[in-house]
Parts: sequence; structure tokens; C-alpha cells
Amino acid sequence: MKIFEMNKSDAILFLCFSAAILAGPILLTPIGAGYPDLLQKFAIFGIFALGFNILFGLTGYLSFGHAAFLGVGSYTAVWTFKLLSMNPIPAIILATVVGGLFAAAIGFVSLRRSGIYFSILTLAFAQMSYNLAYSVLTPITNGETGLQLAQSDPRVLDAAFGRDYGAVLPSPDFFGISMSGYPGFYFCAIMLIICFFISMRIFRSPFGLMLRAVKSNQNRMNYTGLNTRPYAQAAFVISGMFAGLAGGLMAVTDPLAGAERMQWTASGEIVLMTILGGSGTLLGPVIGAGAIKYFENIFSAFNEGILMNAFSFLPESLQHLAVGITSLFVGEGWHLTLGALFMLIVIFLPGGLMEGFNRIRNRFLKRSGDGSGGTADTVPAAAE
Amino acid sequence: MSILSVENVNKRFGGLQALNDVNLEIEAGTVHAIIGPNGAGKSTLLNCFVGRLEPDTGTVTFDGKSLLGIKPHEINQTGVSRVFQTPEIFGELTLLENVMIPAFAKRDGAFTMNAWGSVAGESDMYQKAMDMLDDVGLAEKSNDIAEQLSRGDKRRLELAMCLVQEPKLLLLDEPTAGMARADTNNTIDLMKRIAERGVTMVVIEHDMHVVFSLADKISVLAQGTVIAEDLPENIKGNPKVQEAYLGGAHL
Amino acid sequence: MDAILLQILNGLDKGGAYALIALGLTVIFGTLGVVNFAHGALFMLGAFCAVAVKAFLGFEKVTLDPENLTAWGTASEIRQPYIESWFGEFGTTLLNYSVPVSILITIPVMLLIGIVMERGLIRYFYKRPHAEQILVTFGLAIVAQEIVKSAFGANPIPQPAPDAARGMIDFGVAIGFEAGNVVYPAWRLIYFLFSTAIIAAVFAFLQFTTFGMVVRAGMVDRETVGLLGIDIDRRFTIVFGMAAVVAGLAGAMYTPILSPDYHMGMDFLVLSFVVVVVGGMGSLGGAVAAGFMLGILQSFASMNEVKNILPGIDQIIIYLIAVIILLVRPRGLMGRKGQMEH
Amino acid sequence: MSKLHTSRRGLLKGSAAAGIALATPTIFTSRAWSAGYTNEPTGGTVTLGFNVPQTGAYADEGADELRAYELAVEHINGEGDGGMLNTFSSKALKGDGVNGKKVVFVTGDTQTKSDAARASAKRMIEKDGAIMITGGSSSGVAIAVQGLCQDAGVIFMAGLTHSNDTTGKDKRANGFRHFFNTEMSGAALGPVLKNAFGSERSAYHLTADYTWGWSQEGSIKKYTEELGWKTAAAVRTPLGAGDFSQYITPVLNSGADVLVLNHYGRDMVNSLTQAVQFGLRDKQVNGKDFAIVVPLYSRLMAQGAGENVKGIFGSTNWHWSLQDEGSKAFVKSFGTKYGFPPSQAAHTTYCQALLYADACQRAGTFMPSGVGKALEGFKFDGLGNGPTEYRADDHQCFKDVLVVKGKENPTSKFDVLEVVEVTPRAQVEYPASLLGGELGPYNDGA
Repeated sequence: MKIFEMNKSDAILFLCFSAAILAGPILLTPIGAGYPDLLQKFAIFGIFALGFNILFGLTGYLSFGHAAFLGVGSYTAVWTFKLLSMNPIPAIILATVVGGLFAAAIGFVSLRRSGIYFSILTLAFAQMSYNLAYSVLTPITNGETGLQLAQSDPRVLDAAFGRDYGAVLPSPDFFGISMSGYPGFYFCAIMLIICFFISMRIFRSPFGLMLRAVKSNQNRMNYTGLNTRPYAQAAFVISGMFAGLAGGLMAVTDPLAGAERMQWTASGEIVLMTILGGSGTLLGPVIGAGAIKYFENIFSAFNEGILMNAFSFLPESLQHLAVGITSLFVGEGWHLTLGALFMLIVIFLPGGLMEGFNRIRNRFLKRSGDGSGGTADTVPAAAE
Repeated sequence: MSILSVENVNKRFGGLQALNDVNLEIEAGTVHAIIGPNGAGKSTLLNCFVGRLEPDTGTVTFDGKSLLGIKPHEINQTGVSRVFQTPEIFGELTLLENVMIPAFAKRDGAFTMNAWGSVAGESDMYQKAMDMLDDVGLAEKSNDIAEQLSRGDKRRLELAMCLVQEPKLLLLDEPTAGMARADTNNTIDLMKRIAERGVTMVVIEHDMHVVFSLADKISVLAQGTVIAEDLPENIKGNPKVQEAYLGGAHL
Repeated sequence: MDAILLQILNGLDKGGAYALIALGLTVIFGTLGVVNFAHGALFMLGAFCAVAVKAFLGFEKVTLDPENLTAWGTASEIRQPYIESWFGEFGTTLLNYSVPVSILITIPVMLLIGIVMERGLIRYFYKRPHAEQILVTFGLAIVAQEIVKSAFGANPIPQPAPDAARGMIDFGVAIGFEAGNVVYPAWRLIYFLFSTAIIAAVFAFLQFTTFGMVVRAGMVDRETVGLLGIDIDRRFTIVFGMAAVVAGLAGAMYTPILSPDYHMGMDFLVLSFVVVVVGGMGSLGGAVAAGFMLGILQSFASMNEVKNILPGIDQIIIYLIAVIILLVRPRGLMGRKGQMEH
Repeated sequence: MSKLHTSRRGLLKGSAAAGIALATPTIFTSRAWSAGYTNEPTGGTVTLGFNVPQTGAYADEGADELRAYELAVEHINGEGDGGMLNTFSSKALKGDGVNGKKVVFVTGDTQTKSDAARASAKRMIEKDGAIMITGGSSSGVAIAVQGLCQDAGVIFMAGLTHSNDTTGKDKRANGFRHFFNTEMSGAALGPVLKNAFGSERSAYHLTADYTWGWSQEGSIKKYTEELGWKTAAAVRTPLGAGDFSQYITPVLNSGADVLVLNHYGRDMVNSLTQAVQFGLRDKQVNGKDFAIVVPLYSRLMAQGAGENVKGIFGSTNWHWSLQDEGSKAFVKSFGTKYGFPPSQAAHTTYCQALLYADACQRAGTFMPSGVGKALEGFKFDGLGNGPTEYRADDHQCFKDVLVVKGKENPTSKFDVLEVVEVTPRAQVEYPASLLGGELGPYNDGA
């Protein structure tokens, strides 16, 4: 039966995924993304999206406030660095735990409602967190400037083990390995691989099946003797923990936590990442996260000089025309590309990028199979 | 011995007395049909059994425990399963998954955080679900998406989802509505087989062919009141029943 | 007392804008079942209709004055709006009244934008999951925003009210306050009256016309109305266009209060969603009531007396109220069961 | 249109190296591991990172900064008319690049968000090999990026950032600021306000509820209260409130006769527009004319507020109408290239680029500690603000501060402010210890 074969294919998927992530610095260099900071962001937002997908992809509950958990994770991690130790392990553990607790509280209230009412409740909580963190809670969050490390922080655990950082501002290190640059990426990458494994287990587990049942038909679940609330609540907390971990890792690779991380636009971004990649699929959210971060960091960096260079093979008049048109979409116009991309994806590939990959694969398989294929449905799925 | 007893149940919706002092005893191991004209309160009564509605007054006792004031999933866990008028299934999931979910619910209770196990590794649950699908004739479609089934198949799937839980009491709300005759007969056969296993059933049905092929006992509901309760052979001659239906039914 | 009265006026003003945006949003929810994240962008486009009208009316004839040099050595420019050189006094007046005049342009332009948007994009998303509707309309909002940015820049653009409406009206005298105690800017009073007029017009339209009746029936049960052989789709297209007009008018008339910039739609988007949900999904009355209520509560929460007790309350009041209302009333103030719950 | 009116030819030359860098496998080029300091330039070019807001509320300001940077690069590389290089008191730069290397640049979008700004700066450092990061249009971003540059071991030349913290509480050895701060605004505005409005005044503050706003409010309070003013109330307003009417109406009957708007950007445009709408500019209280003060003015934002700025006092770092040789040279060269005068943001970023290049040239190296030493205590003139000093203690420039007023009869849409007074440097100077913070040691990185 198909259902039993999955173990083998899952193992292959997992190994391929891990290999691709670990080889990221080499694989992504040709497209200009092979530098530590962006690689770290890929991994971190990959974790965030994986967690969000457990809630949204499986149970269908659309949270518009997940950035709050990311932000809380970041603040927790920076405070851990300040008070306990510069080692990232306590920081990410506490970030995960606090992210989960925060999610438990917000989820407990928000999950009393469903549909758009649930979305607005999560949005409201996240916006309250953001607004307060930005202003009134400045003693805890350092407001607009963001929570930073200081040379004079107590770092109780480090002090207990006799670690002294001298006059320089310390930065997080994993038993002597600095957490910036490539080591920081590999630390995040390993976390991502662990999270991917966890996410895969959840997808294949009876618990995961129940979550998909929540999305499909809550009524039937109730009359089948299943209590939907704790399932949704558990999914909410798990995704909050993933978000907390992602926030913690952001602080590990770059020890600063700002309030804007919690703004609704940041929550919206994770929704977009998940849908763009393909919600409810294992791999999609990670791909979606990568795509958006790539646009944000690479497309925004193109200026006219670079474009002139890129089109230098054209005759001069055409070169100017090409640069004129392209420059609308890159550099200061990168948002335009992003907006257009959202529209194109959702119009032509309702299942996200994963659906695109699957179509290409199916087409390829069909072609090589009987040569008669290629009838994959590529027109926009009109609703009527 | 009665497994479900309904005493003095009343339910009003605004100005409408939907249920008027209903009393009912369902004997264990029997098939009990509830018939009556449209709007008689049949579905309302059923809803009172599963926690979807709360009666204004009266008691509903199942297996010695009250069913009032507890949530639908708790009622199900005591052994009551329900088939709906329009099939309630997990449309996006496969047939196999649709049947495995109730199987898990029966084994693991209302909530279990089994996030590390593997559905694929649960071979006895799988076997149970496949057997059940086989029972209702859907085994070869086990990997299809439920939404794509025909209406009759959806109904059979829902029945399988209820039966895999081995309920003590099975409530069926018009199980053959909208089915072709052949399908209806298949369903009657299936229900007969279920009845032979000793499952108590309460059936709401319009199709008298179904009612008379299955029921051990029939209650007739009209305007929220039980106007007759008798063996099938006696019901046909009951003048109250004839009046209630006013020749509107194929008695 | 006068302070409270003033805050109520502030709240009504703000509430008017909230209600107008939320009205269109909730009609689109109710009729089409579409979560329109581009609705804030429609508000912004309306505001830029007013900007464009002013720019168009103020199109200047540029003559170079070689006597006067700019700081970088080129001849300085003498600019005079064509409209003034053509029509003299009347031109000046027209330019002065550019914001109210822009209503005449905003209505057809926004109607067209709405209809094109619905026919070209939204209708393919009627039955698609809400998440996909959000993605596509959000994408559209970003595109609209970027187009406006490339045409008008990112800076806010000043958009003064007509001279006649720039003063203050001593509002309090009429209701027994001392002179000078309750004075309020004329334009803001106009805006409030304008928004109530539009709201009344929308309600009257839906209540008293056959068209409106069909639309209301469609909001309750779209399929049945469709089965009656009524071409509900065409009507919904027009409804979408009308929602766009209402949002656009709200934006155009708001420009003297809030200097428009390309990003203003996003700021109103979240807020208007909160308003719609607090009012109850698909409920017109709810949207209006929630708009005014949140506007007034926001004004009260900003008073020093309140802020001294609860610091930062003005930053979160809207969201706090939303949470409380949704917990007490599961479907908002006037929501119906089943709307947008799954 | 707000597009860059750049000569594309010039740009092509300017950032050719950046284009190549984009295509090279960065694992080999991103860091010169053997070098003595982060991103030590080894070829014939040196890369600077211009990190400005390209999206969001400050996108126009960011675009103006970018124009100024491009102009500065041209001038450093010996193209164009040389601009303020001709008036700059230091003659180290010869128009042949810096330390014999041609200057190229990379750009990025801060989005006026700390995270995005740091990500963008990291890209420039890790991928493009930028040796210096500069730009920005808000203090939160400046402080965040300054911290990053300290950790990475590159120099940060702050753009438009007005909070005391940038060179106060959060100062870093690798960070330098040319722009002034709230302390100087307060010190400069105080006497002017006294002259204009007398010493018997009661001020009502509306303050943006984040660090810069508080810092601004504190400074104005301090200097006005020294002059005998009273503070009637100081109310915090949420960032991006849009409609400020609910904060403005309490002012009407509060008895205060001055309104201080500690807002910047869109908040300032909206709160000022609305305050005027509520008749505050024409109001009479206690027999005195009501006054509105906007402590930090920006010409771009003043344009957004339109006629409402008329007669409103504020301070600014620089204004294009200044008549000294440096300012004239800069306005001429900027105006010739782009067709309109530069903003204060453009001026400060242009100066920063020039000052950095000059310091490298004088130090003979790009090593942060070397460059920093060359900037510390550096005294210069000819950059539009009169004699200026980069103070060694906190890496803050000390120079004259402009007190400006909204012009009553503007001659063009750029001509919205007039200079009321040039407050001499001595009057705005304060001891470095006043604002706290620790510079710490320079970090040269790898």
C-alpha cells in the first residue's frame, strides 16, 4: 500500500533536504545568495515557516500574529545572553519555551473563535505586543533602538565558569565557536534540519492526521469523539515554539532584538511565505521563506549600475531601454516585483511553488512514461 | 433492557414547540425507526441525543448516564455514533484516513498527543479500517480523496466511519435519502448485517421500504409528539398515524 | 465636558473614515465572500485621485527667467497654473476647491478601477480559499502602491481644504457652551457630514431599490438568488465598483486631514479589518456602528486623564476592544452565524 | 517622478566592480582571510556600502541620500565639478580615488527597519566586501547598524540620525556622526524661542512615543525651562498615529501657548497640518500669539506639510540657501546634476562620504582603527557648516546649528524654509560625559 511506502521516500526526502541545506553555501553562490547572513536568514525563516505550516497548513487556522512569538523568542534570547551566558544553547532553549508559553496563552483565548475571527484575534494580540514593546515596555525591550548586549551585563553563568570577555562587547559563541558567519549558519542549519525532521514526524503521525481532520471537518471530528480544541491548541503551541526558536536563532546570529519584528507586516510575511511555497506541504514553506528573503535581500540591492553591466551585451539604445524597464522592478522597486510575484503565483499556481515543481515533475514523468502526457492543467483555476 | 431512554423532553424554538413531552425507550440490540411527516421534530430529537441541541426540559439517559450537559465528543466516547442527513466526512482526506481517524478516536480517546508515532506504522488500525472499508464495499477506493466520491459512496463511507468505532448505539438520519434503488437495497443489507452484530440502531427514515425491512419497532412523531409506538406490523393500521400522514405517504 | 464633546467629535470624524472603508469591505465579504486586502489600497487610490486632480488643475505653464538664476546657475522658472491664465479668477477658485471638485473625478475613476479589478481578477477567486484571496489582493495592493510611489514619490503631499472650509466653527455656542470653548475645524465637520451622507446613501440604495434588494438577498444566500435566474454576478461586479467608490471617496475627502502618501492604505487596512470584524462579518450596520464606536473610544483613550492611569492605552485600545468584543460576542456586534467562520 | 536622474554612463563606471562581485562565488571573495582587517581591499577598487531607505515612509529621503552618495563618489574619483572637494579645508584627496584605489559602491534598502537594515549591511560586508557602511534615515536603524559595524569591524558613517543615543548611550568606536542631535537642537532653539516669544510661556509637548521622541522632548524641556518657560504637559503619541486630532484638541483649552511637536517624518507632517487646521497657529492665548515649534525640521517633510509650515520655528543641520562657499559649491554641483537642490539628508551623507575618504587618504589605510584615529579630533571647514570638529570623545561632529522658520513667501516648492539664526558651535557644545555610553576599542575585524 502507498501509505507504507512513505517511510522509504521520506528517508530519501530527508536526506536530500539535509544535504541541500548543508551544501547551501556552495549551491546558492551562483545566484548570489551564498553569504552567511542570507543563508542564516534562509534557515531561520525556514524554521519559522515550518512551524507556521503546522498550524496553518495542517489545521487551517490562519494566524496573523505569529511574528509576536518570533519577537518574544528574540527578546528572551537576548535577555538570556545578558543575564546568563553567551552560549546559544540556554538562549534557544529559553526562547523556544517562552515562545511556546506565550503562544499557549494567546492560543487559549484566540482558539475560542474560528475563521477570520480567529485571525483578527491573533492580529490584535500581536499588534498590542508590538505597540507596547515599541513604547511603554521600553525598559524591557529598549523600544525602537532594540535590545542590545552591553559590556556590563551580569552573565551569571559565564561568570560562574570564570569566563571573562574583557573590555570588548561579547558576542554569542558555542563553546568558543563564534555564532556569526558560516558557523552561525551551520548552527541554524542543524536546527532547521532537526525542525524539518520534527515537522515530518508530525505530518506522518496520528496527531498530524488529527490536525488535518481539524482543517477538513470539525463537526465530524466532534461527533467522532475527538476534542478539536486541544488539537488546535497543541498545534498553535508547537508553531509558537518553532517561532520562538527562530526568534532565538535570530538573536544568536545577530544579538539584537527589535520591536518591529512583531509588527503585523512581519506576521503577514510568514503567511505569504507559507502560501507562496505551498501550505500544507512539507517542503513548500521552507522554499517560500527562501524565495521572499532572496527577493528582499538580492533584488533590493540591484542599482542601475549593476543593471547597465548586466545588459552590456545589448546595443546602447536597447541597453538603456532594458535598464529603464528592469529598474522599475529592482532596487527601490523590489516591492513591485514581490507584489507581482504574489499575484502570478496565486493565479497560476494555487498550490504555491510546490505545485509548480510537482507539475513539472509530473509532466516529465508522463513524458518519459508513455509520451502522451503534457495535459497538465495550467490554466488559471477559475472558480465557477 | 432499554439502552436509551428519553423522558418528558421538550424543546421550543421561539414560538414553535419542536418537541412536546417526548418519551421514548430504545431496547438494546434492536433497530428502532422514527418516522413522521416533515417538520415533525425527528431531526431535533436526534440532535438532542448527540449534544447538538440541549432540550429545555426532560432527560436523555444512555446506558445509565445522562447525555445532557456534555459535549458531542464526550457523548460519542460513551458509545453513540451518528450518520448525518448530508454526509459529514473529511473531504480532503483519503477514504482510508477517513476511517482511521474514528478508529484512533475509539482507541486513544478524545485527545492524544501522538505526534511521534507514524500512521503508517499502525498496522492493526490500518487493518481494521481496511476491513471496515471492505465491509461497505469501498476497499478498492481506499486511497481516493473522499470529496470525489458519489453521494451514495459518501454515505457508505460515513457509515464505515461510525461502525469502525463499534458503537453501542448508532443513530442514522435518513441513511438512504437520495440513493438509487439498488444502492438502497445494498444499504439495507449492510444495515441488516450490522444489526445482526447486536448494534442498537435508531433510524430516521422516509422510505417506508427501508423502515419495514429493518425496524424492530417504530415510533411515529407528529408536531413534536409521539403519537404512536408499536411493532411495524401494527403501525400501518394505526388510525392516528394514517391521519398524521393524511395519505401523504406510501403506507 | 467640553473636552469630552471635542473628543466625541474627533471620534466621529475618525469613525467616519473607518466606517466608510469598512462598509465597502464588509459588503464585499458579504456578497462575494472575498477577503479584500486591496481595500486599503482603494482608499489610497481615492486619495491620489484628489492629488491627481489638483496636479491636473494646477498644471503650470513654465517660463524661464534668465534674469534670476537658481543656486546651481540655471535660469529660474516662473510657474503659473494654466487654469489661472485661462480662466482668471474662476481658475483660482477651481484650484482652491480642488478637493471637493475631485469627487466628480473620483467617482467614475474608482468605479472603473473597481469593475476592472473585479472582472479581471477577483471573480476568479470567489470560491478559492481565503488565504489565496488574501495573497492575491495583498499582491495587488503592493503593486498599486508601487505604481503610485513611482508617479508621486514617497513623501506626503499637502492637500489643503478650500479656503472657505479652513477656519473653525464655534460649535459649542449653538448648544449652550461659552463662545470659544467648543470650536472645531470646518473641514472636519464637513467630512463627518459627508461620511454620514454616503453611509445613508448606501443604506438607502440597498434598502429601497430592487437592485439593493437582490444584493441583500445575495448576501444572505447567494446560491438561491442565483437559482432564481437573476444574474447575480453582474450585480456583484457593480457592488464591487461601488465599494471601491465609497473607499475612494473616503480617501479623497480625507486628504486635507491626512496628507496622502503611497503607504497610507496599508495603515488603514488592518484597522478597517478590525472594524469589520468587530462589527460582524457581512453586517453593514455593524461596520458603521463599529467604525464610530472605535473612533470615539480611540479618542477617549488618548486623553491625558486616561493615559495617566493606563499608560500606552491609546496604542492598543482598538485591539483590546476587538478582543473583548469577539470574546463576548463571537461574531462581532451584529454578525451572522456561519459567515467567514471557516 | 522621484526616479534617480543619474547619468547612466557614470554609474556604469562607478559600480562595475560591484557587478562583477555579484557573479563571483563569494565564498572565495567575501572575506580576505589573510588580511589584517575585515574586507581589506586588495584590487584596484575600494567598495563602500550605501544603506538607505528605498521603501517605506522615508524612501524619498533615502533617494536623496543616494543621489548625494553618487555625487560624492564621482567627486572622489575625479569626475564632475568636484563639488565641496574644492572648498574642503583638507586637501588630501586629489580626485584620483582613495589611497590610489578607485571608489565603487553597493546599495541596499534599510526599509527603515533595524532588521532589514542590518541584513542589508551584512550583505554588503559579507558578500560585496564593503569596507564602510553609511546612510540611514532614523536613529533606531543607525544604532542597530552601528552596532553591527562594530561587531564586523568596519567603519559606520551615520546618515540622518538625530537621537542623542547614536553618539551617546549607544556610541561605538567604529561609528561616526556628522549630523547634529536633540541636545544641540534644544541648545540652539532655546535662545531663539526666547527672543521670539519671550520667557513667560507655557509649552505643551506632543511627543512621538519612542526613544528619539523622548530624547527630543527632554532636550527642549531642559533648555526652555532654563529660560523660564513652563511645561504644561508632555503627551506621548503612537508612532504613525495618522490623525492626531485626539491629542490636539486637549491643547486648545489647556492654557498652554506653545505647542512643541516632537515628531519627525510623516508624523510631523500630519501633526503640524492638523494643529494648524485646529487653528493653533492663529490662536491667541493669555493675550499672546500661540506658537508652534517643530524642533527637527527637514525640507522634504516641510514640503509635505505645505503652507502649514509658514512661520513655524525649528532647527536643521543644513539648508541649501546657505551662502558660504562650501554650501554654494555643493548646491551647484547637486542642482546641475539632478535639477533641484539637495536636502539636509543629502548634505550630511555627502559630507560623511567625503570625510571618510579624506580620513582614509590621510591615514594611508582603510583599517578602521587607522581611519578612526584620522577622524578623531579632526578639525575641518568648507563643508557648509563652518569650522567643524569630529570630537574624539564621542565621534560626534560639533558645528554651527541652523535655526529655521517656515518661509512666508516661498519662491519655489523647494524654498520653504528660511534661516533665522546660525547658532554658533560654542553654544551647542556639551561635555561628552553628559550623554553617557562607552566608545570601547576599535574593531578591525578579521
